Amino acid sequence: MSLWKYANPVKFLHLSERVLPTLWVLSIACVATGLVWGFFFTPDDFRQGSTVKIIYLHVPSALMAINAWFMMLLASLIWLVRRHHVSALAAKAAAPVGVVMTVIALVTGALWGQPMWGTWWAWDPRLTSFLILFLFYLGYMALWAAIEDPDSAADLTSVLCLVGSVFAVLSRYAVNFWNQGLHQGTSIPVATGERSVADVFFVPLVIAMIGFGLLFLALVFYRTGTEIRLRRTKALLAREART
Amino acid sequence: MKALLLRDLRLAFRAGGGFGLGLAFFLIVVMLVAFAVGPQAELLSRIAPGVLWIGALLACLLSLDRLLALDFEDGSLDLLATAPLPLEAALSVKALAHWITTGLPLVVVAPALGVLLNLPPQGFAWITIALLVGTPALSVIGTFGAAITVGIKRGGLLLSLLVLPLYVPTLIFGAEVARRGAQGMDVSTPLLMLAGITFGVLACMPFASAAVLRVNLR
Amino acid sequence: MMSAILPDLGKYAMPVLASYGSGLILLIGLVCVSVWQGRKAKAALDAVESKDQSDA
Amino acid sequence: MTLTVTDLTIARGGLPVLAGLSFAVSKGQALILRGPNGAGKTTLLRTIAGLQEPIGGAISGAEDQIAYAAHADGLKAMLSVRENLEFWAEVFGQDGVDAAIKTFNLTELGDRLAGTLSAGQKRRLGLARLLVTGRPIWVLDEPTVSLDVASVALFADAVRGHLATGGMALIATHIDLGLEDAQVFDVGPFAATMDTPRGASDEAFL
Repeated sequence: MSLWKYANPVKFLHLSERVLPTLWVLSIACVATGLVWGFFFTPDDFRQGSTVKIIYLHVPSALMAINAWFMMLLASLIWLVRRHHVSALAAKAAAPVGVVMTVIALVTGALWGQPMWGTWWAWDPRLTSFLILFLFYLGYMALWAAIEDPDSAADLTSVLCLVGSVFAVLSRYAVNFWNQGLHQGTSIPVATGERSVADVFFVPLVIAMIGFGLLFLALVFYRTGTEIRLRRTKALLAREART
Repeated sequence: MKALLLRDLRLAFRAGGGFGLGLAFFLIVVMLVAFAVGPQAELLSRIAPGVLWIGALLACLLSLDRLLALDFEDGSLDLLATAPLPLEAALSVKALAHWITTGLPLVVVAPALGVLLNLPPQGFAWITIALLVGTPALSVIGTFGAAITVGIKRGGLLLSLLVLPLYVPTLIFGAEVARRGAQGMDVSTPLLMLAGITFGVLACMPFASAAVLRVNLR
Repeated sequence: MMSAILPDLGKYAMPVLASYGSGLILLIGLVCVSVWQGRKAKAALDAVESKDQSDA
Repeated sequence: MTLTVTDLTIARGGLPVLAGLSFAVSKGQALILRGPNGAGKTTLLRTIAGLQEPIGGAISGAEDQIAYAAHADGLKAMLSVRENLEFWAEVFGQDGVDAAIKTFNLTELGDRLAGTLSAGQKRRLGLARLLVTGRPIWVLDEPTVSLDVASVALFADAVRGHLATGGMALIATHIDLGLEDAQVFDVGPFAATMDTPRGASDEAFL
């Protein structure tokens, strides 16, 4: 029960003011360590050469692109069930972070794909799924931006997030099926986190992943605070206009 | 419910030109694609299933923004929401009316346009079946999009942005059925998936649509 | 000159550098935009709140 | 059967507009709502009609009993007068289209498309819709807009007839309809104040 008390905007602001400095420092330290370690102090892969260094950006950002959507889904459900305003605003705050993560994953993926597969873009199921996820993020944010009344916007975007999640999963299966159906047996060597990655690459990768996770948290905390302040400003102005 | 269906159909015929507009649009898309990719019969026959699906998708999208917006502007939706008919049922009926005026005619003429695109003979039955099974899902999903954007001025573009990604699974499985059918391959898996999506969407989507419409009406 | 700082990236220098460049730019951009928006929101709220107090 | 409103607080756009409203309307009674523009009459009527949620208090006796008519009449320009009414009659599972057309003096316009009617004629058609709903409680928002004197009298007669058969009416209007024993309810004193508590979504941020 105690966790719900942070659903109160004021309490949430106090909490975020307390934890944010630590979170910022930790996350930036982790991201920097992971990336610097990965960039300067890891050997080249015998097959992929130095492009393997891209993994320290690509995998963490892809991970957070998906997790950001999960977090939005959770926050949307909490808003629909318990009507906590902070929850709705947190979902709104997370979307742009998710978009940037998706874009990083796509761009680094393309830059990695070019030397490895000989093409910037392949309609590989995983890449395609990210493109679809990107579109879902855009639609979600556009809907937030289009609706004036904050409560209606929260309701509509929450339902959209729910419906979108179902269709995102469906699309994932559909895309898998589609590509397999097209070119039987072509497998593109996409590095999938720890499985194919040796220990020398693994430690900095984990640090980068933790760093991206913390950075996501810090950004969402901070941006939720921003949304709360904007909302409070609006509420105060509306009250003034009434009297 | 019958009354609402008849009213929507009657309005579509009197004001919207009925079947005509969607079909003309469908024809134009097919023709433009042929112009764009060149007249090679072999190439056209290979992309025919996909072109027909894209045409169906766009023709369906074209009329979506009027699906609820007109009823919203003249107050009919408020009155329908206070009528004994559940809003879920009303939206299902409106989706059905939309399908009858846009989806069904496309299903009927798709084989004819298949001829223009050199669709292989064994593909005709499958493109028709794929469209018949898949287009109801397009209308129902589109109704959700229309319900979510109904209060927004100039919501047309937003509607496309919201709805088109939701069309991805239907498009993939639908086009796959048509393509495999045209190549004489086994279509059972994509056809089952396509039917599954359509039935799932028919069963669940009206609740989501009604929920968002209620939000937009308050 | 650059080679003194950067590790030897071999023939793949371009994609690796471009990845890190674009990734970092996007991340830093996101943080900067967030902070800028946050500052603006805070300032706007402070303005409204102080006006509220002087009214009361 | 009574429509009872108890301690109702309603909000528009996230801010409370009316608070602590209580009234009751029973069979055969009409209640006229008065109040300045923006006082929240429309919001009140929409809340009672079930189109939006109150943020406090309770409404009883309204469920599935209400025929609502607002500024927009919900008419289809491309359907004839008769077709418009037939549609709503069927939706509400009623008949009586002919009677409704006669009551509002629309007989000669029966086959005209609704889109070709004048504003006052459209309004009459919109009000005729009430008769084919078969619902006992009429909730009307400014029903006399764009009606001439004769039509207002027609409308008042229709309301009287409705009340005589045990119906009820809740009407927001500025003009005197000449309804003999209608109660008048002024919403002015119930305007929400700075310290109206609870519920409205902005509240959480103040």
